[in-house]
Amino acid sequence: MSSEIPKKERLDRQIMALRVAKEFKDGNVVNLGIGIPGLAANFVPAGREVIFHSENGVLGYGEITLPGEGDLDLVNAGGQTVKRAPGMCFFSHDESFSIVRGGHLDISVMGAYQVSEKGDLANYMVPERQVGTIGGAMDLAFGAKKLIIVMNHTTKEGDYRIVKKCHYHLTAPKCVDLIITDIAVIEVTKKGLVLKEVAPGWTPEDVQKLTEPKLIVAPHCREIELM
Amino acid sequence: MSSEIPKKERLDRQIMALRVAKEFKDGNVVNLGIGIPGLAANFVPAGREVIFHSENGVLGYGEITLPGEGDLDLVNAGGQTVKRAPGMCFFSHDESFSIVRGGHLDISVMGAYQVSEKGDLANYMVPERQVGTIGGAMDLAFGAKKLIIVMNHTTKEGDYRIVKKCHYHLTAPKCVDLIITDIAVIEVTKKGLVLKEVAPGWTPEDVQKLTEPKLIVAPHCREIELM
Amino acid sequence: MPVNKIVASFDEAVADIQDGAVIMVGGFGTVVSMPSCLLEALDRKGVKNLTTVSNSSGFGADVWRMQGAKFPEDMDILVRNGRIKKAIVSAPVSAMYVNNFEKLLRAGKVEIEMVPQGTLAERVRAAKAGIGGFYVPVGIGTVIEEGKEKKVIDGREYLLELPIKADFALIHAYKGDRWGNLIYRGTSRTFNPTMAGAARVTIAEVDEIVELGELDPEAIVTPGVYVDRVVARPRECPAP
Amino acid sequence: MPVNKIVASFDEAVADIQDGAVIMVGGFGTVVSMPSCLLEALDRKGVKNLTTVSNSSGFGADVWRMQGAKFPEDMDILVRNGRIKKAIVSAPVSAMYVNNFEKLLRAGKVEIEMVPQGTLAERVRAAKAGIGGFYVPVGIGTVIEEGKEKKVIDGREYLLELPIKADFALIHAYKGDRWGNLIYRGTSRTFNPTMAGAARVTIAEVDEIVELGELDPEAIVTPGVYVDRVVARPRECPAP
Repeated sequence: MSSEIPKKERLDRQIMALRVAKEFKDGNVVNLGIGIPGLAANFVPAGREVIFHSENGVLGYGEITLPGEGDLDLVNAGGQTVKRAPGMCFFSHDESFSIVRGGHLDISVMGAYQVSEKGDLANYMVPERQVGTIGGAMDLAFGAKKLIIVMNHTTKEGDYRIVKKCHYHLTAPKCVDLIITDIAVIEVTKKGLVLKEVAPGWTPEDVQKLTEPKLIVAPHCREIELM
Repeated sequence: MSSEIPKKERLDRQIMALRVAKEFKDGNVVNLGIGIPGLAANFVPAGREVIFHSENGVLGYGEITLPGEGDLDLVNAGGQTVKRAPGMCFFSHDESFSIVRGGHLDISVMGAYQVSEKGDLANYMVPERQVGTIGGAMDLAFGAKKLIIVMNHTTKEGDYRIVKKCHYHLTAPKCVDLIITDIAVIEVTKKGLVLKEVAPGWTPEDVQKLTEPKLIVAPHCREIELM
Repeated sequence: MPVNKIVASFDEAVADIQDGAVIMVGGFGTVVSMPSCLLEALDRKGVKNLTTVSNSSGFGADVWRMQGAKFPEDMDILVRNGRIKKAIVSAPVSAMYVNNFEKLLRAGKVEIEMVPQGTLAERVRAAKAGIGGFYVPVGIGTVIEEGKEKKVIDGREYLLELPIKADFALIHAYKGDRWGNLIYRGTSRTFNPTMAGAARVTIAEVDEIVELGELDPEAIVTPGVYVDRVVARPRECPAP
Repeated sequence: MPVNKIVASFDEAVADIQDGAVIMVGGFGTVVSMPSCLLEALDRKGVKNLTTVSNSSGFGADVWRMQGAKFPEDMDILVRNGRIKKAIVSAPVSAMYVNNFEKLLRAGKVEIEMVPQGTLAERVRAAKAGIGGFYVPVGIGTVIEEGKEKKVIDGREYLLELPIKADFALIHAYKGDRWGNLIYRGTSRTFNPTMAGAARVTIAEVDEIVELGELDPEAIVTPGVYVDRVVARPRECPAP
């Protein structure tokens, strides 16, 4: 439990998704998990062409439609209907995970319950329910070239989510590359967790208070760029 | 070397292919090797619907075209152009061998240099050249539900091809179910080789002279039915 | 005789599925990707002690009816009627709400083998393709590795995963012909072509049966060789 | 910037293939299924000591020219010009006549690893799909089992086969777009989609480049994610 929680304003879901989308480079093939990751599709920087993969067998789909307006045979892995787009294609589940496991995804973005300082990920077992759903998370965590976790920095109760050692069931060990939270952007490196950006109004010291392992503050640590 | 070779007339390639085709049941999925096996496609008994598979990625193709008249993008594994036919479909090489290895072929027909009394098959290493081509033969020999070998009963020099033990490199052990030759039809059983049919004018004794292992003459051994 | 894999009714299509059978069920999460009418028929038949192989464990017909689904049954029909002894599944529960499967699980009334989704797809494919087993890195360092053989290949650690063999595969496709050739529609492809041919008997529920030759040979996804029976959904809504 | 995998020339497409590279070459037996122009460009570049992965070792351009092939080069162009150190191949020689590969083989001028065709396809796919190795029955009791690990699974004996990892895959498709989505034509599909994505860099030679969105999403065989470069064959015959 982190003592003395700063009462500063945190980024909302939309802004976190926007920050995630800044990681997408031209031509990247990206898989977006359910929740905040999914919102990132709406914030691809202007002029960049990003190709979205969904594990239910589609590459290159368009925007999420308004509820009730889409084709039910054209959904992302979260079951939201998406738009047809030029270049899109469909494939079977084994092919979809040949893409995932085979290292053909540039970026996978998902949520988490906990991330350790070594980049271990715990995100499938709902802690309070002692049941969980692995789904595609393990394959994605093992297979993607770059794994970005987007989550609130702490639990509702103020507990650490960035921890020395995960105490929930692991999805995969040493797999996380970048953590984007509602107060910080942290890179997982061999030397440890490197704090690269902080939310407006937050200091590296504030972020450290809400983070169990010791953070290395990057020489050029700066405020999260949101535009 | 078999002594005292009977000088009776043997079946020609067309007739052997016709006899092979009698094995095809309604709805069978059949892979035909290069040579005599390929000819069997022309002799499917009237009224039977047989679906031909070729390992280069096609199911349900039609007849072999006249040379020079076909579409070069529609060939069987021997490179002969074949006709389009309703129900035909194309697939990749990995899918093609998922069909083969996975046991989805009812019948595979191929040639051989030697077959042993246990059903061992030797058909890829050209004996006199000491080089060979495995191609799809091993996968087919291991994967097909029923493997039919069609070949001349003896070599040009009169040597046995149905032998106690193959001395050429094996394609697969214990894989042959039925041997159709220019003088006989022989089933490979756990008890040994069972002579079921003989060519017109041939006796079981004649066939035995040209066969190294001891043949079990079937109670109802009869002349090969050709119509 | 012309090959004819078309059967007249869903009840006939599942008539030989017995108690204790291992059943693959295609589709992903949304009901439109699933063989709803086959699931209904199987439930009607009253089989017990099934082992099921599927991506998810169902949301229940009510959820899908609210969304206007014409054929609303998913895996939940087998779950809520107590037909499942063991589920081999990737996404058994929902983060959003407690489904019937979770209730059975908590009550100790169903066994579960949870499998990472890609490994599930590959294990199903292995059964179809005659692969005796295969090595994947997925699951190393997690609960998935428990009881499995590990092997270092080319400097990386892998787990041995085995094929999942089943008696029946129930799948859903868009169109099919009398040879069993199938095409799908959009993202409703998912596990359906993966499971086609992976069981001893594959039964395809299709929206429409077409004449042999109508499907484009370049666009057929499932070659008929993998399919044993084809049964068409009714054109009109069944009575509720 | 829009994704654009289209490169202007065959020479540019193969410019970074170095001596000693491991090269997959798609197609089967007939030249129309093969990336002829890429093979020509690779030969022009003068690379040496290649390890090649292909179904066959070629018949030679003369054979195909007689049949009227517009783009007649097959694997033989690399064989006859001594560019191959080792061939991983399923059908290296012909029962009908002695090809150039057989001559090199007899002269001890090339190494060979002969692989059953289905195992070759599966080993290539394994590289693409991140599979560390897999077990097949094919080859048990034959020379293929030499030096390989055996394992009994579920009462049957299997051989461990490993993925074939390559630097480049040269493939041929019918049509492609700027994302690298590909379709094929008839039986010229074969090893081409199997190899797409199995190497570090996949280069597709296509008959025609089409606008993004022109290919039917239901009929795309190779998703663009597997393809790095697309180069179109000239519409007119090249000068002989």
